[in-house]
Amino acid sequence: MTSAHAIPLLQARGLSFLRADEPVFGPLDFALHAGELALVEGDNGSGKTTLLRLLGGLLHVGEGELQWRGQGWNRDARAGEVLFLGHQLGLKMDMSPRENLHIAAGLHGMREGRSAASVLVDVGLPGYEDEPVRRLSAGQKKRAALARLLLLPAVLWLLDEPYANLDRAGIALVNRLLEEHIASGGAALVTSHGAVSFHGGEPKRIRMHG
Amino acid sequence: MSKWIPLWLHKLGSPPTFYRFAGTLRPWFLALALIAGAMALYGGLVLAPADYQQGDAYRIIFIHVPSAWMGLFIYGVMAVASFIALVWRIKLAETVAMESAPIGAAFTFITLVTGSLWGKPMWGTWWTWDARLTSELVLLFLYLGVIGLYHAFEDRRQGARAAAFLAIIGIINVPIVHFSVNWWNTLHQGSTVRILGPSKISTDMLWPLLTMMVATKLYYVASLFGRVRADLLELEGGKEWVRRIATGDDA
Amino acid sequence: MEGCGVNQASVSRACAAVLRRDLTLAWRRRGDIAMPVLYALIVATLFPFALGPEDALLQRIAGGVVLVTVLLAMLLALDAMFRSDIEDGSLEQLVLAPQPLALMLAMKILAHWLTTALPLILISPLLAGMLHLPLPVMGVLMLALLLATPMLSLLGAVLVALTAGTRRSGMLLALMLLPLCVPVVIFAAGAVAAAQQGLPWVAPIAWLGAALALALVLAPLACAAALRIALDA
Amino acid sequence: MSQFLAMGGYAGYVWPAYAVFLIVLLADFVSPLLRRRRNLRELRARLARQTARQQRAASPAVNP
Repeated sequence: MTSAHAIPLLQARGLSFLRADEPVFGPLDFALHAGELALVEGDNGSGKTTLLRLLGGLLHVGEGELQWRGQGWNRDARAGEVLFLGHQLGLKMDMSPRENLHIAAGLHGMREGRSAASVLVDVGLPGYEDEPVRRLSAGQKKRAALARLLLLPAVLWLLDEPYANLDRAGIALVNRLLEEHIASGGAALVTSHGAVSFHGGEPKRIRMHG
Repeated sequence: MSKWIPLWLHKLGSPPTFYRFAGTLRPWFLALALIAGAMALYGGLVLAPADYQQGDAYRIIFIHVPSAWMGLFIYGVMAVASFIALVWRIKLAETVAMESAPIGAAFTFITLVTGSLWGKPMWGTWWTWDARLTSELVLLFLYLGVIGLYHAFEDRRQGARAAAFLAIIGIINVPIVHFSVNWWNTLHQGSTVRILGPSKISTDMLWPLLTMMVATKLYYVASLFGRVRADLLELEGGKEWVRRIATGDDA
Repeated sequence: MEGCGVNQASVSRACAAVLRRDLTLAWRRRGDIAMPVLYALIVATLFPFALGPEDALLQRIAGGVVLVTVLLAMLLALDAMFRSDIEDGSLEQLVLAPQPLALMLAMKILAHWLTTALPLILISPLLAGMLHLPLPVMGVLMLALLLATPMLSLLGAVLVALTAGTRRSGMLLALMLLPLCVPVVIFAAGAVAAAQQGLPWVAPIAWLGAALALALVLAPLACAAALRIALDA
Repeated sequence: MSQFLAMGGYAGYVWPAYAVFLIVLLADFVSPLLRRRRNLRELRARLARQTARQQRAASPAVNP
C-alpha cells in the first residue's frame, strides 16, 4: 500500500511550536503517506492538540519544516484535502445534524454518492436527523460531528480525541471509519489516550516526548 | 533587498545583542537629551522675548508643539515596527512597537494637558473642540486601544501581533480623522484658533523650539531602549543570557 | 481521493451556506434581535427627560442623538459577532474550509448587519419622530444610516476578530472602535445637520459612500488577517 | 528672578504645563527601571528555588 519512495502527503522535519518562547512540543520528525494511520501519543500537556491544530493550519510553524505532497506548506495547496475534528465539534447547537451537515457540505463540497441522510444513518443517528443538536447527548453530538468525515471529501483526517464521550459501539464506529478511510487511500492522524484496536495494519506512532 | 533587511534585522534583533547594544547607547542618548532639553528650556524660558500678543503664555509652545510632533512621530515608528513584526515575525520589532505605545501616549497626554493650559488664558476655556486638539484626543484613544489590546491577551507575543495589526489600522485612520475633523469644524463654525499665525516666528523663538524637538527625539530613544531592555528580560526569562544577568555575572 | 468522486463546493454555494446559516440562527433566537432595538428606544426616550421637552432643542439634537444611539446599540451587539462561533468551534471550521476566508467573513458581516443594523434603521424614523426631527430631513437621516451602519459593521468586525483570542472584550472594543467611528459619525451627522440647516448635504453622503466602497473591499480582508492572528495561539 | 517666575502674569499656566511635561516623562522613564528590577528579583528567586529543588533531589538521604 505504501511504497518507500512515494512522496509523502505530509512530511515534518524538526518541527516544533513555541509558546512564549518555550517549545510546546518537538522537535518532531515524521512522514505520513497516503493509506497510513498515525497515532499521536503523549501525556496531558505534551502538545498533541497543538500539533493537530498546527497541521490543520490554525497555528504557524514555530521551527522546523513542513511539506505537503513534497511542496511547501501553503494554504492553497492543502485546500479541501484536510479535515480537522477538535475538542470543539463545530456544530451549531440551534440546528439539527442535517442542517449542520448541509452547511459543512456547502463549505467543503461533498463526496459523490453520499448524502446527509445516508451518513447520519451510517453513524447511528437515524431518527435524530432533525433534532436540534443541543438536545442530543454528548456521544450523539460526537457522532453528528463524525458524520462530517463521511460526507466531506478530504485525504487527511486530523482527529483530536475521536474516542472521547463515545460508548463501545461508538468506538467501533470510529475504528470502522478509520479503516475504510485508510483502505481507500486516505490518511489520518489521531490523538488518543485509550488503546486503539485498529485492524487495517500496524499504525505509525508519533511520540510527543522523549 | 528583501533578503538583507531581514538578515540585518535578525542579527541586531537577537535579544542578547540588542540588550547589550541598547544598554551601552542608552546613557548617551539620555545625556544628550538632557543637555539639549536644558538648552531648549533656557532658550525658551529665559532668552526668548515675550510674544507681543500672547505675552509669556506662549512659552508653553516649547513643550506643546514638540510633544504633539512626538505623539505623531512615535505613532509612525510604532506602525513601521508593527509592520515589520507582522511580516517577519521579529520579536524585537514587536517589543519596539509595543513599548513605543506608552511613550507616545505620554507625549499625546502632555500635548492635551499643555494645550489646555495654553488655551485657558488665550481662548478663555480649558477645552475647545478645535480640529487639532480633537485629533490629538482621538490619537490618545488610538494609543490606549493598542495598549489595551496588547494587555488583553494572555500570550504576550500574540497580544503584540494583534495590537500591531491595530496600530496599522490606526495609522490609516489618522489622516482620515484629521480630514473629517477639519471638515466638521468648518461645518459647525467652531473655534479655529491659529496659535501662531502665518507671521514669521523669530529666530529667538525658533531655535529653542527646534532644540526641544531634538531633545524629545533623543529622549524617546533613551526611554524606548530602557523599556525594550526590561521587556526582553521578561520575555526571555528562561534563557541562559538572562540568567547570567540575574545572577550578577553581567550588568 | 482516488476512486471517490467529489462535488467541489463552489464559492457561491459556500457564501450562500454561511449566509443562510447565520440568518437561520438569528431567526431561531429572534429575541436577541429585539434587544438592540429596545436599547435604542430606551436611550432615545431618556434624552427628552434629561434635556427637557423643548421642541427647538430636541429638533436640533435629534439627528445626532439617533446616530449615536444606533451606534451604541450596534456596539452592544458587535461583541456577539463571533462569540458563539468561537465557543462551539465553528469558526475554526470556517477558517479551515477550502474557501476564501475574507469572502466567508463578508457573508457573516452581511448577516450581522441584516439582523442588527437593519431593524435599527427601520425604527430610526420612530426615534427621530420622538425627537421632532423635521420630516424632510428624515430621508437624509435614513440615507446616512444606510451608509454609516455597514461601515460600523465592517470596521467592528475587524476589531472583534482582533479580540477573538481574549476574555474581556466589551469595553476594549468600545475603546478601539471610537477612533475608527469618529469620521463615520462626523460625516453621517454632518449630512443630517446640513440638511436641517438647508445646506447642501450631498458631499458628506458621497464621502460616506466612497468610504463604504473602500471598506467593503478592505475590511473583510483585514478581518480575515486579524482572525488568523487571533486564533494563532 | 521673581519677575521670571511670574511669567508676565501667566505663571499659573506656564509652570504647571512644564511640571506636567517633566513629571509625565520622569514617570515614563522610571517605570521600566522599576519593572526591570522587580523582574530580576523574581527571576533570582525562581533560580534559587530551582537550585534548592535540584539539591534536594541530589541528596535524598538528608530527609528520611
